[in-house]
Amino acid sequence: MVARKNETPANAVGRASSGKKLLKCFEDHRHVWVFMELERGKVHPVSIELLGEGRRLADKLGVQLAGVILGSSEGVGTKPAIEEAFAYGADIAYLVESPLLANYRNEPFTKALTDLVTTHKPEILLLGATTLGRDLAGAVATTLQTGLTADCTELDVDGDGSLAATRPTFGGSLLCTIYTLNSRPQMATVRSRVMATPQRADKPIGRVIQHELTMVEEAIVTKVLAFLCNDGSEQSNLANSDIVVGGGLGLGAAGNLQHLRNLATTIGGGVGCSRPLVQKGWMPADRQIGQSGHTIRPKLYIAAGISGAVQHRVGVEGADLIVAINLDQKAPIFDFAHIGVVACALEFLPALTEAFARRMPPHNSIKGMDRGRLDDQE
Amino acid sequence: MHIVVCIKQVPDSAQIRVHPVTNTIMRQGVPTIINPYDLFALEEALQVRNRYGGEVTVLTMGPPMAEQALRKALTHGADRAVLLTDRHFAGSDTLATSYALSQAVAKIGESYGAPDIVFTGKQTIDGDTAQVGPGIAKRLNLQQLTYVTKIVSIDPTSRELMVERHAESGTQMLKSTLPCLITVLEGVNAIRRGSLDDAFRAARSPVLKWGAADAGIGELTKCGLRGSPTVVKRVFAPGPRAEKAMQMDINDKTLAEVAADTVAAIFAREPVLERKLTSHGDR
Amino acid sequence: MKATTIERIEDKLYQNRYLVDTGRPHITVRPHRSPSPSLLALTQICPAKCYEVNDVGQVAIVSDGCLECGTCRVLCEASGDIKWNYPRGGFGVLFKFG
Amino acid sequence: MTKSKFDAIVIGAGMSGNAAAYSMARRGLKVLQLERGEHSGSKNVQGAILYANMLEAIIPNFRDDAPLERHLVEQRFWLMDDSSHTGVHYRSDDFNELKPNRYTIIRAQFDKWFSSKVREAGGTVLCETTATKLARDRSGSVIGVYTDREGGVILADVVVLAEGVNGLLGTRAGLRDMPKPENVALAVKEMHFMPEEVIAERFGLTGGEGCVIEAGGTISRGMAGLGFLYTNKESISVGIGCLVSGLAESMENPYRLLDAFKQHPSIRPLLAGSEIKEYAAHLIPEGGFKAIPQLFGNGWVVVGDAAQLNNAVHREGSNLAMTSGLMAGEAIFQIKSRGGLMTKHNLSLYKGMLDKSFVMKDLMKHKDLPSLLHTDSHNFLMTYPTLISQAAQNFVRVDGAPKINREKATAASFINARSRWGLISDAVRSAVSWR
Repeated sequence: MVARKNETPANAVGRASSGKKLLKCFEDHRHVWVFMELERGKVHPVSIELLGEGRRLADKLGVQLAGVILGSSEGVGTKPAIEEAFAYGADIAYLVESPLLANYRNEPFTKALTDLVTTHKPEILLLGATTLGRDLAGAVATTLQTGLTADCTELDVDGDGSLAATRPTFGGSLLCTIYTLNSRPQMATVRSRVMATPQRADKPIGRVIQHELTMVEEAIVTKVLAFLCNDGSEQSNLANSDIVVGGGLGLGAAGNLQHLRNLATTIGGGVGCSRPLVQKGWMPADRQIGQSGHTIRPKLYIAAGISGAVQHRVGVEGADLIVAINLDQKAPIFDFAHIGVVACALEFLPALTEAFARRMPPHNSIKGMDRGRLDDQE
Repeated sequence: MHIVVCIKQVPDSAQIRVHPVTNTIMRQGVPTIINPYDLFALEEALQVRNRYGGEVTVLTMGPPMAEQALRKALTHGADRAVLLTDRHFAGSDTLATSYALSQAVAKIGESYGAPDIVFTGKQTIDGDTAQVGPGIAKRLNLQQLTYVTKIVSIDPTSRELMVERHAESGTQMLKSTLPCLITVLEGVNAIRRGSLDDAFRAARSPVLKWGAADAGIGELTKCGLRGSPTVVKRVFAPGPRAEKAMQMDINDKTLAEVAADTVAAIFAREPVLERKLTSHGDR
Repeated sequence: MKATTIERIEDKLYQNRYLVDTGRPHITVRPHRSPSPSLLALTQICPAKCYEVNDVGQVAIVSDGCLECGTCRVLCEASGDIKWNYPRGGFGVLFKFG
Repeated sequence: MTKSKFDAIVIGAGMSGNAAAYSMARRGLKVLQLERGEHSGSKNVQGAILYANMLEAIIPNFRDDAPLERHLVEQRFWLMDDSSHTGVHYRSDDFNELKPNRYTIIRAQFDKWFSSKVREAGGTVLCETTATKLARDRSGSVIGVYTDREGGVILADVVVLAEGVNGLLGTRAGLRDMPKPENVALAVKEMHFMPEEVIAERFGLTGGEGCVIEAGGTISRGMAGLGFLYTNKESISVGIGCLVSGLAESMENPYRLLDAFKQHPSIRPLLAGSEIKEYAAHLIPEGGFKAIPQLFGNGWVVVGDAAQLNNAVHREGSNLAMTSGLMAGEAIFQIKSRGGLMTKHNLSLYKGMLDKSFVMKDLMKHKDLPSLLHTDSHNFLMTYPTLISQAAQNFVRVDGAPKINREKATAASFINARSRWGLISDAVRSAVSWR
């Protein structure tokens, strides 16, 4: 699958280059579907992002965008999800309601989704690359004998209307564009926070097509005994914090890490460091960010006094926004940071903490958000 | 208990380098390893075997050199290894791969006893993503239990088992029955080092090499390129981040002013973050 | 002709392949008040720069980039300054070319 | 599955270990080989040159399938000062022979091939297994080995210690001393990748031809040291080594020495535009004949670098390692086939073979050179290189000054630097230790 001659990028392989026409039986597959994932009745943010992306693809293809909702009527029910579907751009909604769909299980969800797809024949089906989405997509794609590309970072449609799905490969060091040639629907999953969140517009609920789930509980082998919801506390380790503040040798001494922690506490971020700090014993090894430490994908990463060796870079490149503070403007970190401040990290951190505090409401309780664990104060 | 573990030999992606000038993939000297996620699956399988007795068979589909990965799996403690290798499988995507593997698992079942559990890793690091496990489960109609963090208990007589499964915002406790397919979440265990006996068995016992026919794979149209609905059209290196860091203007400004500008720049780029930090109380 | 810039040691080590045996460093430095001359020499001549003087003036090691050459053993094992062992089988540096 | 007893256990899968294991397995002995790396080669580092006729003695048709990079047709010896090199180049079309004499190889790939031959010959090879301790009976004879895997001791009639220059097992068991700082050199090396045609063009090579540069002089800052550059098929191995005692004294960073060597005006153009894919370091035995330890004992023999069998002056190591491994294997086979026990007395056969071979003869010949270089390295590697390169420049540069004055100036520079007496004594001492 990868470059044959190890010097040139792989070009088209097999049928793709011959550009064969779509099989007859797939020509009637039309419209773009987005699977709306429900988490205790609330729509998962990734489904909203996919509606935005789905709308763009549908407009380019000149077809409709549909939201697919599978759930049970108990509790909050499916109504809020249907409203969200139309509010974020869906033209139509497909609904399957049944008590069997209360908690996610592979068998009933796969049956419900495959029945909908075989009846209404979409050309593109998008799901969130959550644990639920990937579990479901794999089973549905196999049942339908169709192509599935997971963890896409970019979606587009070509001139001939086929879906061009681009995703990372080989651990993210490379990207590849994958096509589903002659099978439909073209399935793809996307991780949350990869696509932009669309604007919400309060629109009346449009056309909803409801389907029955032809399945009885006794036929389903796997039962859900319990569900332990984690209250976000488990979120606080470095790997999946939304905000991370990293310290480097530029801070000068172990004592100065206090400034780092003050900033982290103020904005609810995890505290990490580069390898030299672990080497000098200023911080424990489980705080190390980089190749032999944590790989982080936060929304915001503030690097204070870190020069940015390549091992550190591979650990933070997944961050949405990297702010680097370093006295040496030639420091390598400025090659991959988005925002650079050429200043002494030791002096700038207190000022930055103060600037954030001024923009935040006074004694704002940030308990609710996922934040660095308080016991980081070692 | 007969347990089958599907593993894959993949290039060590940490060693893949993109030539800075020509942007091509430099494959020289890139060693191959067992897909790291599969080692968690293998360890879980070995623990189940040690607790409930039985045998662990390791299966991989790949080129002849994939035998090295099987030898390593045997050294970790697996009892038997099968290498599925055939020209017809070249270019298989996840659908064609799960077809071939499920046929081979069935064939292993015929010769060594139907498997009670098929383990796979959560995903591979070189390309496929969490689809081969579900594909095998669907084709052999095994119960599909993915992202499993703990096998709580197995009752061989009633053939019931209890597992904990990682879900988006919590952990599901599931009760299901054998036979089933389990994919294991990374980090739940640590692969063991085999004993001397394991190492000797790995060095001496033969690795079974099966082509399509030996594995009872009749429909070759379902294999390789022909059996693959998805195909890779282009592989390329992500373009280096175009612009260098946007340097905040620091000349003749106080630290406080520069800090305020920085916060403003951060919020300008990350509105969601701004809403989260500046909103009152828990939104 | 562009002079190839002198890379930093981290960039050199980044090219290598390691399997770090986390939690089981194969070299340890005996605690000491002030480092002996040969211990201090290690901070300069270790080819992977694993040895550094920490801020309380002691020589400390982080052995995850170690190339297992044995130079520090030749200089410092006899005096008991360090304890040197091979990593467990399969761990440590894994040369792709050697 | 109890572990049965082996005829021999070989510790380590480098050149000497593979040669010993192969030669015994091929003779039908029950051989176990333990390698701590992921594969044979994962832990081995060498320049690396393969000496064909020693390997032919072990695997005659190795050229059929061994991974070889280039066969060497040109050898360049350079004496370098900071801005120039004075060199002697020997290149001959004779080396384009049916069975070339020397090749460059890449050890990780070559050792993996050699190890596959050991397996084919019937040897059992366990990788990712570190031998931790020798097992000995009451009388102190070696009867087996403990490893870092569960499962206790593995017994064997004889243990072949092919564990490399550090040789933890042998030194910890008191069979020999640990290498001294002045008897080992630390070499650091990088692999630079570039297209095959670029290498061919830069060194004037066609087809599989290869070239080697070995250089001494100010590049090692007065320490006894050597820089090297070997051409492989699609890569260049470049490195520099200095005595550990010299490094410890001068506190020079090995990687800075390497970077300075790579930046040297004579070397930089050869590496321009390359992609570095690995940085390695390794110790090389430099003690020569005088550093050779006890080579055999009850139940054990030591081969290769672990036995300090390295002819540093000729930069030859892998040939001595291979030959010592082969001879250990042959000796053990001969003792076994006449039903003898692996006693110290019987195993002296191995040393007898070594003494009669080039291995001991070469090392005896240069036994004084290491000490000469250690004590006088500054003089030989700093003063003389600068004098010689200045003399060469005077000889080459044309600026109208009469030739006679030039020659007088050059002679004067040598005499001022070393005095008449110094020059004579340097010459005599070098000749004596070379003969």
